[in-house]
Formats: sequence, C-alpha cells, structure tokens
Amino acid sequence: MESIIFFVLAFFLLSGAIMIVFCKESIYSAIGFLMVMVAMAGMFALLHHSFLFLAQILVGVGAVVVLSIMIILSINLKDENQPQQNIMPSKIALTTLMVAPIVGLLLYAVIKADFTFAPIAPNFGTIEAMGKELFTHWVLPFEIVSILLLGAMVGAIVLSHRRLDVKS
Amino acid sequence: MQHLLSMILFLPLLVAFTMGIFRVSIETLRMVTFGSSLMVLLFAVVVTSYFNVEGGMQFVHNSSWISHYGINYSIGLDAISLLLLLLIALLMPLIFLAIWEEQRKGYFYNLLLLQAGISGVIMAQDLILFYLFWESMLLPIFIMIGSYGYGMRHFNAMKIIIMTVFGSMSMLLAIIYLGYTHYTTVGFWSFELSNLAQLAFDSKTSILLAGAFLLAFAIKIPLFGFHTWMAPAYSSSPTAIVVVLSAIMAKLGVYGLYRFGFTLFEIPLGFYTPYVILLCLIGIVFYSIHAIMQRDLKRIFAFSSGAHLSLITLGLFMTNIYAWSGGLYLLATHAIASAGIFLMIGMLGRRTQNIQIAHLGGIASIAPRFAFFFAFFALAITGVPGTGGFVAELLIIVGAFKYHFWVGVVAAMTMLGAILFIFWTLQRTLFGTTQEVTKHFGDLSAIEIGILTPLVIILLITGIFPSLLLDFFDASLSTNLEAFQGGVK
Amino acid sequence: MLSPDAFLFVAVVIFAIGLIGLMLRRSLFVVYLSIELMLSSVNLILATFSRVHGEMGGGVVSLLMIAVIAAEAAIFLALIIYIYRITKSVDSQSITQLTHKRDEA
Amino acid sequence: MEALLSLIVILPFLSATILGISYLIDSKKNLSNTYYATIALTTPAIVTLLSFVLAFEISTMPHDTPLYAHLFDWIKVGQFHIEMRFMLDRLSMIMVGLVSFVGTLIHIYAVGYMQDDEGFGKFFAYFNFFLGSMLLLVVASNPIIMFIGWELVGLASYLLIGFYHKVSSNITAANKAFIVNRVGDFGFIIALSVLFIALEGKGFDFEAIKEGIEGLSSSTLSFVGALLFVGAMGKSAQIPLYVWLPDAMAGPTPVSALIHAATMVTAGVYMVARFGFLYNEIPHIGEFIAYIGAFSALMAALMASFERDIKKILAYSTMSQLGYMFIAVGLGAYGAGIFHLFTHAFFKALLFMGAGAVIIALHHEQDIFKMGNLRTFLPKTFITMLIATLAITSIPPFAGFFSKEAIINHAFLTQHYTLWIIAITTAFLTAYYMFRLIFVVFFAHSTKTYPHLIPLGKMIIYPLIVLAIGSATVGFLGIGHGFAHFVALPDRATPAPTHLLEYGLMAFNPLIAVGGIALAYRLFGTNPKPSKANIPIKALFIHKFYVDALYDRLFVSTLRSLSLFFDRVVDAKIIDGFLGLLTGGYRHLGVKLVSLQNGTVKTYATYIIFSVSLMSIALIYILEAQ
Repeated sequence: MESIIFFVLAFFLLSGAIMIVFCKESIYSAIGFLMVMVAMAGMFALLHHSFLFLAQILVGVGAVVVLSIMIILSINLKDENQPQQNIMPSKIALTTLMVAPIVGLLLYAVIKADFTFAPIAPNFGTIEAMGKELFTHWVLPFEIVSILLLGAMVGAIVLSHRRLDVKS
Repeated sequence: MQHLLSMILFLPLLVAFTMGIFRVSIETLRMVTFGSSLMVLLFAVVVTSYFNVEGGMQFVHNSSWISHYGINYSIGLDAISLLLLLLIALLMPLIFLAIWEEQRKGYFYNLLLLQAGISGVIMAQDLILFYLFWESMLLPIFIMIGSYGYGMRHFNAMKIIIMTVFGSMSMLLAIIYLGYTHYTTVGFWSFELSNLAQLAFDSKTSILLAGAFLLAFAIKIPLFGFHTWMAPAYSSSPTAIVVVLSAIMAKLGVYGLYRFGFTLFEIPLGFYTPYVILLCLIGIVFYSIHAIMQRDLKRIFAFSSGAHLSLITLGLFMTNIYAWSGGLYLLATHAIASAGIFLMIGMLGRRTQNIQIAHLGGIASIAPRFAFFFAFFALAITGVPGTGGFVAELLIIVGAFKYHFWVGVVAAMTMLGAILFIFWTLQRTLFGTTQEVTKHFGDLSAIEIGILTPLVIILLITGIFPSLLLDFFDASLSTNLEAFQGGVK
Repeated sequence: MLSPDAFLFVAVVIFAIGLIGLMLRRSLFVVYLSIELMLSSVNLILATFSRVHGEMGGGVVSLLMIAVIAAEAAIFLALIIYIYRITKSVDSQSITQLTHKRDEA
Repeated sequence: MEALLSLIVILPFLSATILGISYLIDSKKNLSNTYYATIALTTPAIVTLLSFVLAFEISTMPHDTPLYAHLFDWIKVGQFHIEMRFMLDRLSMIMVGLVSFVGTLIHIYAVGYMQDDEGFGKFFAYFNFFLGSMLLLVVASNPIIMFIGWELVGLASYLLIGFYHKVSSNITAANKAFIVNRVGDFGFIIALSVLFIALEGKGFDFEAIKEGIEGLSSSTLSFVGALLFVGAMGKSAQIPLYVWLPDAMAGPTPVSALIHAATMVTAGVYMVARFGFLYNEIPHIGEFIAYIGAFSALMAALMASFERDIKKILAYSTMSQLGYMFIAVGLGAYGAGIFHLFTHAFFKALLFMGAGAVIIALHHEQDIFKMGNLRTFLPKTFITMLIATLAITSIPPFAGFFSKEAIINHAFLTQHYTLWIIAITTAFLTAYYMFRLIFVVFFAHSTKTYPHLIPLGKMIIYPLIVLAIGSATVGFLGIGHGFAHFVALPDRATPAPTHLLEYGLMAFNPLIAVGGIALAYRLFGTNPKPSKANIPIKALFIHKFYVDALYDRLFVSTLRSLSLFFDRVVDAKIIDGFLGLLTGGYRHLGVKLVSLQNGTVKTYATYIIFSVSLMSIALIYILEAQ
C-alpha cells in the first residue's frame, strides 16, 4: 500500500519537475511546481513527518506556490517579452551529459551506503516532538532563520519600492 | 666600524621615511637629502680608507633575519663592490645638486630609495637579500619614469619593468631552488652566497640555473636581443633617473654576473661563454650602428651605453686578467663619463626643452663652457687617450686578442663604433649655426660647473694615472680569477 | 516496506532536473522554480535521513529550510519584478551588468 | 737631462691647460691676446731651447745609447706593463728638434695670422696641446705611449680642422679626418695587440720588442707590419685613407702648415722608421709600403695638377711627398725617408705659410685663378715661396734636391724600376703643379691690381724668412749620406752605385723638374685658364678619381641605411615583434577569457555545474579505486 502511494507521489513529483523545466509557458511551470510541492508534502507524510507535511502544505503550497502564481499572473508576460528560446534536443543532451556525473556520484553513494530505516519512536515527527526538538537543540538556527525572514521581508519591500530611474 | 655599511645602506631610507612622516617643505627636503647623500659619501670614503686592498671580503656583517629559512642580513664588501659603492655615493650628491630646482618632492624620495636599493645590491651577500634589493631598486625607477618622464612614459615604464622583472623572476626561481637544494643536501636552509657556492649539481641542472641567473643579468645589462627596453626607457626618463640607469644600474648587471654568476657557476657559465661573447660582439657593432640615425640625444647615448656594456660584459667573459681589469676599469670610467653626459643632456633639456638633435646646433659659439664639457664627456665615451675609457678599452682589446683573434678584431671595432655617431652628434649639437631653440642658450652656471668638474677630474686622473685605480682592485681580481680558473679546471 | 533508497533516488533525480532547468532555460521564472526544485529535493533528502537515523534533527532542519524557501521566494520574486520593470522582460540574458567592459580603445 | 726630457712633453700640455682654463673662465673677453700669446709662445720657445740642449747631449753620445726619462708606471696588469717613459735617441731627437723648431715658427706666425679671431686663446690652447701630443708621440719609449700620442694628435687635428665651427662643412671635414684616422688606428691597435700577445712576458718597450721579434714567425710579423702600416696610411694620408687630407684644409692656415704638412702627417713615416727593425725582417711588406707610397704620390700629383684651391694643391703635394717618404722607408732607406721628412717640413711649412699670407692679404680668397701678379704686391712672400717651390721641385742646391734625389736613386739602385719610373713621373708632375701655382698666383695677369690688399705683419713675414733660409740650406746636411749616418737607423744595405751612374742620376732629376717647370710656364705663364673636364680622363682627375663619392656610397650611406634598418626592422619588428608575440599571446588569451565572463548569471552557473561534475567524475574515480 505504501509502495503504491510512493510510486504515485514519485510520478507526480517527477512529472511536475519535468513540467517546470520543459514547459514553454511560465504558468504551466508554476502548475508543475504546485504538483511538486504537493507531492513533496506527501513524501513527508510517507516518512512519518507529520509536522513537516503540514508545514509543507501551509508554507510551500499555501504561500510560495500561490505567491509565484500570483506574480506570474500579475506580470502577465506578453509573447514578445518572453525569452525567445527553443528548447533544443542537443542542448538537453548536453546539459544532461553535464549533470550525469553528479547524479552518478550521488546514486553511487546511495547504492554503496545501503541505508535502512531505523525503528522509530511513536511520536516521531509529531508537532509536539518537533517543537521540543526545535526549542531545545535548534533554538539558535531557529532565531537566525527568523532574522533571515525579517531580512527577506525588508529586502522584498525595498526592492519593490525602488525608484526605477536608477538604471535606464 | 662594524655598522658603517649598514649606515650607508639605511641612512637614505631613514631620511626618506622621516621626511615623509613629517611632510617637510621642499626646501628642507632638498637640504636634508643633499646632506644625507654627502654623509653617505663621507661614510664611503671612510670605508675606503679602512679598506685593505689585499683583504678580500671585508666589513662583513651577518645577523639572522628570517631564521626559519636561513635568510640572513649578510653584507660585505670587496674591492669591486667598493668601487661601485663609491661611484653611487659620489654620483648621488651631484644628482641632487643637478635637480636642485626641482619642485616635486617625489624626486627626492624616490632617489633616496633608489640609493638605498643600489647600495643594498652592492653589499648583499645573501641571495634573498640581494634579490630584495635588486627588485626594490627597480620600483623608484618605475615610478619616476611613469610620473615624471617624457613621451610615452607609461608604456615605457611598463616595458622596462616587465622585461626586467621577467628576468629577475627566473633568477628568483633559481635562488629558491639553490636554497632548497642546500636544505636537502646539507640539512638546513641557507641563502648565503659562500654556502651556496659549495653546492654541486649535475651539469644539466647547473646549466639551467646559470641560465636563469644569466637571463636576469643579460636583460639588465642589456645584451643584444634583450635590449629593446633600453632606448625607450632612457628617452622617457627624467635626468636623474637616466644618470642612474646608465651609470649604475646597467653596471649592476655586470656586477651581478661577476659576484654571483662567477662565484656560483664557474663551469656552466663556460657553456654559455661562446654565446654571450657572440651577443656582446654583435652588441658592440649593432648598438654603434643603431645609434647613428637616432634623433634624440638620450637615445643616442643610450645605445652608446649599450655598446660599452657589451664591451664590459665581453671583458668579463673572456676571463683573462687583461680583459677583467679592463672590464672593471671601463665599468668605473664609463659610469663617470655617461653620468656626465646625461647630466649635461639634462641641463641642455632644461634650457631648450628639446633634445631632438634636429633642433640644436651652434651651442659652441655662444656657450663655450657648455660645449667644452659636453665635448669632453662625449670624447671620454669614445675612449680618447687621456681619459679612463682609453685605458679600459685598450686592456679589453688586448685581452680579447689573448682570447681569440677574431674576437679581438671585433672588440677593437669599439674604437670605430663610438666615433661614428658621437662625432656626428657633436657636429649637429654643438657646432654650426644657432637655431630657434639654441638662440638664447645660457652658458653653464657656477653650480653646474661644480657638478661636472669632479667628473672631469676623475676621468682625467683615471686616464693619465691608471695604475692608481688598477692596483686598487688588482689583488681582488687576481684572486677571483685564479679561483675561477681553478674551478674550471 | 519501502527502502530509503527509493526516496533518495527520487530526490536525486529531482535535483538533477533542477540543475538541467537551471542551465537550460533563460526565463527567470523557470530558473527560480528550478532552484526551488533543488531546495525541495534537498529537503526530501534531509527528511529521509532523519527517518533513517530515527532522529528529529533532520526534520527540524528541513522545517527551517521551508522557511528559507519562503524567504528566498519573496526575494527572488521581488527581484524578478524589479528586473521586469527595468528591462520589460524576464530573460536572464538581459542582465549583463557583470560583463567585463574593455575601457581602453 | 731626464728632467729636461720630461719637461719637453709636460710643458706644452701644461700651458695648453692654462690657456684652455683661462679661455673658459674668461667669458667676458677681458684677457688680451698678448696674455695668450705670451704663454703660447713661451712654451714652444722653451721646448726648442731644451731640445737643442738635448740634441747637443745626444750627438755627443754613441748612437745606440738613448736617453731615458722614467715618469711613472702607467699600467701594470699581469704581463701588460706599460711605463710612462720617454726615450730620446737620434731619430726622436731629430723629430723633437724639428717639431719644436718649426712649431715655434708657426706659433709666431699664428699669432699674426689669428690676431683678429675671437677664439684666439682657444686656438693656442689647441696648438700647444697638439705640440705636446706630437712630442709625446715621438719620444715615447713603447708603442702604447706612442699610440696615445698618435691618438691625441688626431684629436688635436680634429679640433683645429673644425676650428671655424660655425660652418658645418668644416666640422664635416674635421669628422672625416678623425674618423678616417681612427680607421687607421683600428689597424694600429690590432697590430699592437697581436704583437703584445705574441711577445707576452718579454716586455713591450721598443728595445724589448726588437729583441723579442726574433722568435716570431714571419707570418705574424708580416701581419703586424701590414696593420701598423694601416695606421700610417690613416695618419699620413696614403691610399686608400688619404681622403681626409684635402678636406682638412678647412682649418686655419697655421694648422695646415704645422699639422697637415710639417709634423702630424709625417708621424706615419716616423712610425715605420721607428719599427725599422721589424720591417727589416719582412721586406715584402716593405715593398708593399713602397708601392702604396708610390701610387699615392702619383695619384696626389695628378689631383694637384687640376686643383684650383691653393691650400688643396699644397695638401695634395704633401700627400705626394709623403708617398716619397714611404717609398724610402718601405725599401729600407730609413735615413733617406727621415731626411726627406726633415727637409719637407721646412719647405712645406713655408709653402703653407706663404699661401696663408696670400690668403689673408686677399681677404680669404683661396682660388688661384682669382689671383695673379702678386709678386709686385707681396714681394717677400713671393721670394720665400719661390725658394720653397724650388726646394720641393728638387732644383739644386735647395733642400728638396738632396732628399728626394736620395729616395729616387735608392729605388733605382735597388732595382725597383717600376717604383723609379713612378717616382720620376711624380717628380715631373710636382714641378708642373707647383710652378703652375707660382705662375698663376704671382705672375699671370700682369696688369692686375689689388686696391684692398691687407698689409702683412712682421709676425707673419719673419717666420717665412727663417724657414726660407732653412729650405735653402738644410739640404746640405744630407751630402754624402751624412744625415742618414747620423740618425743611425737600421737601413737595409744598398748596392753601391758606380760614380758614372750616380752623377747621371743626380743630373737626371733636376732635368725632369725643369721639364715640368717649362710645361707649367707654357700653359700658365701668362694667361692661365682653369682646366675643364672636357675629356673623361681629365674629369677623373678633377673629380679626385671619384673616391669621395665612392666612399660615401660604400660606407656612409650603407651605415646610415643599416642604422635605419636596425631601428625599424630589427628592433621594432624582429625583437619587439617576438616579444609582442609573447605579450600579444597573453593579451589574446585574456580577450578569449574575457568572453567567458559574459555577465549572464546562467553561464556562471553552468561553469559551477561543469566544475562540480568534473569533480564528481574525479570523486567516483577515486572512490572506485579504493
């Protein structure tokens, strides 16, 4: 049963990823991104990370994806403003060739290492356990991320309010 | 007494930094620099008076500097270095007098640094120390050509620095390799010349190492083929620098060959000897002919310097006592004569703002003193008897004939070479009728005569009583020559 | 029972697709999405290892990563808008300010 | 005595220095000519006195014990030990006496001649400098010191030829003189060096060389001898290095008289005589010298016959007479050669000074065809010049007769008939061109008058008279080879002539001369016209055999274009071009790399990925290998 769910999720994940990269229209890419994020949330669930699942749905899908789609729609690119680019098979082959060694290395490592799932505590991945972990061992990174978020917020505001006549 | 050499070395640096920190006015600066150069001259004279002609390396001072790599602050003097030290100590006050009117402070600072660098090169007995000073004397020259020069000064400053640094880089590599070899074979790091001279290499390595040193010195001298920086650099340089370039810097190439080349690599230099001699001979003829059609006084005498330096190098490589004495004698006398001529070109340039030969002429009829001194130095360069140049050329020619007949014939051509262009230059510069720029040419002032007269007197004394100076370094030279010949056998 | 390898395989492949997208496409959106893709794949890997070792650390980092993704999205999208307003396009080739300019003739 | 000998050389240099410094300091011209003249004249006068004292001393001593004066060690490097030491034997004594005596007279003459020149002081500084150098040359006890004097007289000659330095052509002439002389010196120095190396360790004084050369091979000696003679060619204006002498007449006339007639140009002859012991070992080189001398004599005579400039005629005549001297010394008759040198100094100095008197009287006119009838206006000059001319054309009993006759007869007696014929022809031509000069200048156009003639001062006339007496009488010293015996040079043996032959030859030479005079009178006696280049052979003579043009084409232009070639091709194209390949390659590489940095972020990302993928390959490889 889990395997079936996994394969379905993996299918959505991969096809979403492929859509992101290979669709000409940005909006299709965004839909592919949505698929990826949702499928990713599913993956987390499969891994017993219930809190991650929730966070992924809330933040990843609810905030990031929606924001992206909103931006894409608001910019409303015309065709002449789109990058004039044909996705050529030769280029795909070339980039794939370049990426292949990295993939090879990673897979090599994965196969060599031969991981297995360890038995887990019953409260693994629950909000309670995560919260405990977060506020005992991970306080500092947590705070740093909060500052990062603050910075990003300020940055985004500054950028979008920047006067346009700086550069012609 | 122990620290006299260090004082000579560091006094100019100290003065430069003190003056720089207090940001003194130009008047103070020129007084103090002139005073310090006189002090250095005094120290040099004191050193000379305590110098023992038979004594080999003297005033040796050695203290550890970067002990981990065995780099020492190691200085000392023998007769030949002392000769060069005296030359620079004597020339610097004259140069400072010659630029008395100069308003740009950079002149004084750079010249002080230059003096320190050159003194360091002359004294250094540690190869890293030597390399340090060798490069540091290039910097003031680079700055001065670049900021106070004439014509395409930026390009020419780059050209001189790139070409010379290219050579010295190869030398640095060789130095480091030597030190490393000392570490691997003897067990501790050392860059001391006397230690490195003990090392033994297989023939291929030593030829490569000798070549690396040779390249640095050949560019500095410059031998034929490495000379294209010379004329542009001379023509772009301000007077003070061109005097130092021609009178001292170029000689240091020969000195380096003598001190380091011949001490470290007796045998592999033998491998290069025919090629170097060939380059020298080509240089003698080539530079002389090249100078004929030059239009700029500085370039003409640049090539003349080149020809003489080829001759000096030739003398050095023929390794017999006549040629060595002659080479070193020429080194001293040509330094004086070329310093004189370039100082005078500077004076000429200040009066006319123009040193293009085509615009000059007729100076002799309105400025006889200028004409006399100019002609005297020019003739001294051609090696007229009665000036030191003749003695030196005679000795080198005799040595060249001892070495090989045809080498002697070409070496004797220097007698012809210099006059070909110098007499024509004199004709167009001094004689004939006055032109626009020379119409109101002022004769030499008392100070200018004061600058030039010591040089004239030295040239005359060296020409009429050569034994005075020859006996002075005869002992050093004979010892080194025997050591060298012993090394070859 | 699923092995961790399956998850890792998927993550690696998604990562690779992200890389390819990064190199292949000129549209800034796609570039952005590719980067998100790679981040997510790393996220997945973290989660997997958290599960493999039975420890919560990986999960926590993954959680923080989600926050980072959000921050990154905000900045990147703001930049896209900014660039779009200047160049009227979302072409990555149109941003060439880093090019070496030969100043001498 | 030694001190006196040193003084002879040192005094002129000293007074030259004093004069020179005075002249340079005295920029406002406060010092009078009298000041300069006093110093300038005292020196040669004292030197002359000293030389007479020394001459007396020497002539009482045996001929093979010269007088030495050791000053100091000049150079001592290895075996190269050169002393500043002077040697006075009979040969150098004759030269010292000659140089100082004639020099003094010309100094006196020059005071009159240069009276109005603003460079008066400078002139005498140079003149005294020359005197010192010439004396150094003749009293040197070894060839190196001799070479120093040899070079210094060249320098003095350069300075004096270019004395009127505002005219550029004068300087060109001076340069030519110096450069051509240096070409000769080039040979000289090579010869000396080779000789020194061959004799290394045996000393380098003349006596030491004399003893040393016995061990040397004939080829070395021939080489040395020939190259020494190259030096003499330059100094004494022989083929092919004679071209500077006519141009050297650009200098003031006293200079021509002293340097380019009486003293410096004879240094070559002196040198060959000095090295007589060496040339005796290699008679074939001696013959070569004689032939060069003969051809120079003939060629110069031919050129003199068609020249219009009074000083240049005399210059060619000098060259021609020097040719005679070289015939003599080449054939081993050193005594005869030096004797001709001796007499020639008198009459040639006189001729130049007379010509100078004419020139100055006529406001610096030098073209003989613009003169004429001067015997009525300048009678003293005419008389003295006529005496000198009779002397040079070897009319008995004037000086030239004895000396030239000795040379011509020597050529005949040693069976060098070719040389003899050339010498006789030259003698004929000499008579022709010298009397051409006399007739054109002093006789022709008998109605011509000169309203603006400048009167000649006593300082100019008296030396002429003294020299005229000399020209008329010094020949008698040579009767019965008296002079040659006195000088005691190592003459090669000559077959003794029969009396009949001797008297025949003695009569033959004046007859030839008279023939020349007759021809000159017939052509130029009354109504002279300059020769026109109407036939090729004449054109050849008038244009000096085109040698100047040839040298110009051969050397000057070649060197200039070579210089330009070096500058524009060798330096700029080949060497800098090669360096340019290096630096240019570096630059091109930079340009290529710059295009990699195209500013698009995507490309940079590609580089990163590419690098990472390379690293991955490497990692896989490493991991597999473990």
